[in-house]
Amino acid sequence: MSILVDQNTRVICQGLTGQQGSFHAQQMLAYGTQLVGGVTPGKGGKTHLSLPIFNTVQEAKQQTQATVSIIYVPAPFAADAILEAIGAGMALVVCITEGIPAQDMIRVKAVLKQSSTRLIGPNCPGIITPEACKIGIMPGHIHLPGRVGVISRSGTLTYEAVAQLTATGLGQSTCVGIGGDALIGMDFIDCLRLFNEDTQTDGVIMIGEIGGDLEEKAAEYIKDNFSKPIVAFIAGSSAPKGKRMGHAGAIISGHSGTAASKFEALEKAGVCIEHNPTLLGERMVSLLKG
Amino acid sequence: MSILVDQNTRVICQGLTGQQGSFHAQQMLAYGTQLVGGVTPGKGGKTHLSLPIFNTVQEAKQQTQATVSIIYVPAPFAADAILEAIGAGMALVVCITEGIPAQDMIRVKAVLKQSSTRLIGPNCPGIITPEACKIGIMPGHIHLPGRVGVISRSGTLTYEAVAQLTATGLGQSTCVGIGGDALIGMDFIDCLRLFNEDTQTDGVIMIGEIGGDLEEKAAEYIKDNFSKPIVAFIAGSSAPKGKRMGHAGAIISGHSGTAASKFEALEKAGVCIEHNPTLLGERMVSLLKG
Amino acid sequence: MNLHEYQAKEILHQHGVFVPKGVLIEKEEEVKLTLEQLSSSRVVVKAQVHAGGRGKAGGVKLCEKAELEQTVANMLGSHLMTAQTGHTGKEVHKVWVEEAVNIAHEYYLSILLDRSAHCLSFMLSTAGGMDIEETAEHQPAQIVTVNIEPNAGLQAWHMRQMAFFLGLDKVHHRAFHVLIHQLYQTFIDTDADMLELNPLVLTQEGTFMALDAKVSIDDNALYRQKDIAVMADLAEENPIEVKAAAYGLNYISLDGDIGCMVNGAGLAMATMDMIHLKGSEPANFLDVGGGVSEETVAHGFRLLLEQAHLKAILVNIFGGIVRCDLISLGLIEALKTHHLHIPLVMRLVGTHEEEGRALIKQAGIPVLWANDLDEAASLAVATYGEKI
Amino acid sequence: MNLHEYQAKEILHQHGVFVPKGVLIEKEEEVKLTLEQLSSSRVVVKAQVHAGGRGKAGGVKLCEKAELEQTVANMLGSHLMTAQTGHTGKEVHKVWVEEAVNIAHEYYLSILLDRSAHCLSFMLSTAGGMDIEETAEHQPAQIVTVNIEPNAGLQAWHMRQMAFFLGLDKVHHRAFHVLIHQLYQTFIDTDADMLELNPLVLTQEGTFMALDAKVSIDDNALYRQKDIAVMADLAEENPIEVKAAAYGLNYISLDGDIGCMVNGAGLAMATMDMIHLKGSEPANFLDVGGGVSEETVAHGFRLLLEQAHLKAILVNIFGGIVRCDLISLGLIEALKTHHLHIPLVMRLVGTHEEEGRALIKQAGIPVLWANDLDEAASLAVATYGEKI
Repeated sequence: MSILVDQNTRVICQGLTGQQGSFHAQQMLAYGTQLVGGVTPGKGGKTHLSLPIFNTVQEAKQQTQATVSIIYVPAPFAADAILEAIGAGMALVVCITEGIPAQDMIRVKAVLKQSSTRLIGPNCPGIITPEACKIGIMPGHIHLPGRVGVISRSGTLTYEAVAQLTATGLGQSTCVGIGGDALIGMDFIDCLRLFNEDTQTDGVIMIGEIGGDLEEKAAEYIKDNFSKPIVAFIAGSSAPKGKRMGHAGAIISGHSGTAASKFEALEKAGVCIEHNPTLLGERMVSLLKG
Repeated sequence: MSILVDQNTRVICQGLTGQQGSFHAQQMLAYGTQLVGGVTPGKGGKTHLSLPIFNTVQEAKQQTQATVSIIYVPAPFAADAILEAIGAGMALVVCITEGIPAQDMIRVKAVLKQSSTRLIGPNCPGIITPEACKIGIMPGHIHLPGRVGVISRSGTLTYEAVAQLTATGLGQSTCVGIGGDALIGMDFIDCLRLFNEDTQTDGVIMIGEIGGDLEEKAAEYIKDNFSKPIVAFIAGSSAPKGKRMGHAGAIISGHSGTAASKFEALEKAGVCIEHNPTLLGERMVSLLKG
Repeated sequence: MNLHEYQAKEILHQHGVFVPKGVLIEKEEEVKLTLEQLSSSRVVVKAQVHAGGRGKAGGVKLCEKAELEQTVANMLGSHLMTAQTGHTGKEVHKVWVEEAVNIAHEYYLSILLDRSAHCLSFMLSTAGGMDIEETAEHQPAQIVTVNIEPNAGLQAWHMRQMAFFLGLDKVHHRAFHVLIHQLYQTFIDTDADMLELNPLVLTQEGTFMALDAKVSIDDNALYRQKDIAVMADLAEENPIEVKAAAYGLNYISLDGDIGCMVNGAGLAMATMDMIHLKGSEPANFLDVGGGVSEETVAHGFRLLLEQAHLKAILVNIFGGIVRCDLISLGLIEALKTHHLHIPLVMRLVGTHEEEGRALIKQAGIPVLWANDLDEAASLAVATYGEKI
Repeated sequence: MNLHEYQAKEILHQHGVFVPKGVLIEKEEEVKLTLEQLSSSRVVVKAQVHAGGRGKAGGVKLCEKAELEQTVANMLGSHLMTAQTGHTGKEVHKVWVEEAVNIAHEYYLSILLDRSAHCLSFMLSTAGGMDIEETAEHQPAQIVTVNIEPNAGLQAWHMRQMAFFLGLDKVHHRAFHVLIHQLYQTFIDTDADMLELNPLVLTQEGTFMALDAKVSIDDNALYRQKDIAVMADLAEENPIEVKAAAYGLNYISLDGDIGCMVNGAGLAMATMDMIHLKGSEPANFLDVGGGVSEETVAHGFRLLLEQAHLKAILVNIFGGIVRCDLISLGLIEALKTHHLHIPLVMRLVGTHEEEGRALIKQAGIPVLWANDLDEAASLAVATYGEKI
């Protein structure tokens, strides 16, 4: 068990023939992911990395029975690519692309809400179930199959947590990078719901950052609904107001979106908060022992 | 019990101060409906028919605790009025107005789907739970509290069925006129779901008409999910193709939307179909006896 | 509201869509001028009537310029008989003459309001020029439908979906995207409820062109489409329906000979159905509506009484907002100027029912009274054709 | 990307929004010409700097025309110190001089991207000219927010909601609706992520006018907002940040004195947080990104080494896509032209970690190695200020 993806998940890649797409597709194939086709408008009928290329997602889905699409399409065209994947009825769409305009994402969210598709990202490292399925750009080798879920708005900081879980031997059930933009698909709550029901997940590491209120909302949800131990870190305690810290979504606006308010909300919800990001693995070990 | 509305339902009226609004509001008040306020932009603070008038639905809702709004606003402004009621979070909106442009209703439906509001109509007579709550333009005196639900796309034809149910003594639990337009809020299925769970409803009379596929979809639903007897009539068996029969939605396009196909689908779903609209009450009597 | 081909093409042209250059001709004398305006050697002459199947019925002719005068002369004033016009056919008052184009490919394209998905929907087919219902029945794989979610509107992927389905060469994708955008915008801007290009062609020169165009506009939106509303061609409509509409009556002519007057569209259809069920056929659909006046009712009765072929009249009123006495007063008013020569069956129940009946009895009108719709229909069919 | 007031007003004006007539002055000599162009007797002189709280800091002056020359002379070249500028303040390079208007009412209006509701959101307040955060804290009832669902866009009822909340007289509703439409369209058309009029005023003559205007544009959308992208005023930005951006580095200056170089925004913030946790403060946020080159890394190191006030440098790399050896090569490259005079702590793990360490050892660079972020931060704080 795991959430969202496992060794049987069939994946297509929108933008497979691009430079980024090619590089990461090779990594995914090397990891054992069932990448079964690509979509590049105008290159339908050709093959790339020995995979069939299709003109449209609908066609790719019909021909390959894939349920997941990963998107490496440049920002100006990425929202359209997501909408196409939703229109084709993909169950899960993972969008790696950074820099999608916010107004494009407003449209995507409006369509997404009326569909049954799930979106991870954009501006995220993707999702991985160790040794089963890697859909994204994370370094596969640092992962270890195990029993802790990871949800994170940040890429490299996730790897930090993953490495700690691997070092302690706990390993990971599934790791989801939900992305650093202001408008994203699945949020903490969506992932927590799935981890709550996943029998292979014993606890969750949650990595938030400044900006928005996803962590505060997650805290509300956790209080009444989540039954497993959580260790949480929020990046940006030392970040100044009104400055965008790398991620489009990482900005404190006025008084809202501070790390302090997020830590506080999570602590009140019974979450084990940790201000030192090097101790996340250890904290999880002691929580699971206790 | 009944569906959607009962003697405790608090109602406001958008367009109360207009001619139509005034006339029907008086009828509703005379019937005993708890009409508690009106909305007419610019007349906030005044009273009309001894009811307080508000500038916005939000204000009216806050001040009166109404959960239902009935709309008698001219067609060019009606879609906006519906959207305002949805925006204010009304639980139920009943729109009487005829002649709303289809593209306006496409917008309304898009917003409606992402809200928790229910819409009845437009271009409908409204909803009534006899001797408890009348929200609409139907003649109240022909109704009798009872145990048969009525769902209809047509106004006067509903009254026909209601009069038969009253004459036979069965009476009505709740009657819903879902409207004659091509794009409407609640459809047959939405109402059937509620009647299925309503302990006061023993059977349902369903009145469809040519155009669209609401009846065919309802048949699909009924087959697997509906457990009470239904008598169904479809108006327009003798209507020619390609002509709009009064209602914006009553048109046979090409081969689809004929009365024959609707009768057939319903019959296959186990519904008691009746080609003579004067026999609906009698058929229900024998079904409920059997 | 239906538009003529030439009107639809004018609107499309305003939105940037390519259409063949053409001229409207209403009189034979205008042909000479036309010849100067069109530069192709061959031209197409197309009857401007509101009826499908025009091509098969001889309403579209390709000819050399030299033959134009004769072709126009033959078509103007002729009666076109198509599956939709009935036996009498439709008289051709206007023809549209346009330059013939060099066709490389023909496609079918339409935009509809999808009632079921609550959105606009494109339908395309590689079988251009064919009846789409036939294609749907016999070659469904040649058709694609693409729904445009209102939340996001038309997107690039929708257009790719269509372009790849049609198998367009990559060099034509950009022009195709532009076309689709223009058609979508035309549909939205005009409050259309149907837009059909059959065929849409790709010319040998590489241009997408609307070779035929059918557009109909949402009647409910005409109040905000004033430029289009004035394009209504009343000469194309049924004259009784035009007259009824002017009185505010919702009237539709049918093939039978029992006239009907009813309140409510559903009840009006049910009344027609009952006449049919009893073995006869209704002459019309007539919904007097809720806000009707005595004068309007009188107009309705006069419309029925003026139709010599009617064999009986059935009035079916379930008075709610409509008062029965008002219907009676309308009838009495109408009979001041018109003679009642056929059986008149009335079913009059609901608000002010007693007053309504009393007024008619007082006036001595020989009405056949019925208690319900079933009885009313039976009576009308039974007395059908009797002179009174 | 932030716009100056005068730029924002120009964009608003293009969208039909009324703004006071004004002139931009960059040199004192230009004042004379200005006097001819403005017809009011009194004018307002406003410093064009990217900093809030300008009014309190003396950056907005109302004066008679006769005093304009002196007022401009005083402001140009002065340093404005607001809560947002820090101690050094911001030098005023440009002033905007505009006609004073007769204010009847002042309001606050802004449009934001609501991350939580996934839509645009209007915020209005009757407390015009006040800081909205203060109003929100002390008089929340004076604020209304209206979300615009993307599915349907701006509707009449949204505008009524706002107009009635502000208590506008009915005669001003139409003008207000027009204004709201224009602002909404401006926001959409320019890919704005914030638009604020504080105050929006109703003049005694009955016109709504944007008296102050702040607009910021979504950086991600600048590729399709070319007209606006060129308005960027680099003189207003932190020069180090401008330089870093030119190298493709994501750099933000902070108040501390431990320089940081990290891969990944989250890890970069976490690194700052750890420095803070250990009792010191970071000098910057620096995310080298995933697609970084050796040359870019070298530029990053040079940027840090050129800042004389730094007391230590912390490099924290979790190599995934970024290879550790590439970071080392960048450092070596930078040290060819720059001298390492402060402690350099490196934590280098992940892809090509061994190669990375070897390269540095080979080059004989006196790096303090750390195994994890905790140790790295401790080391940096411990060696802080040491000369090497």
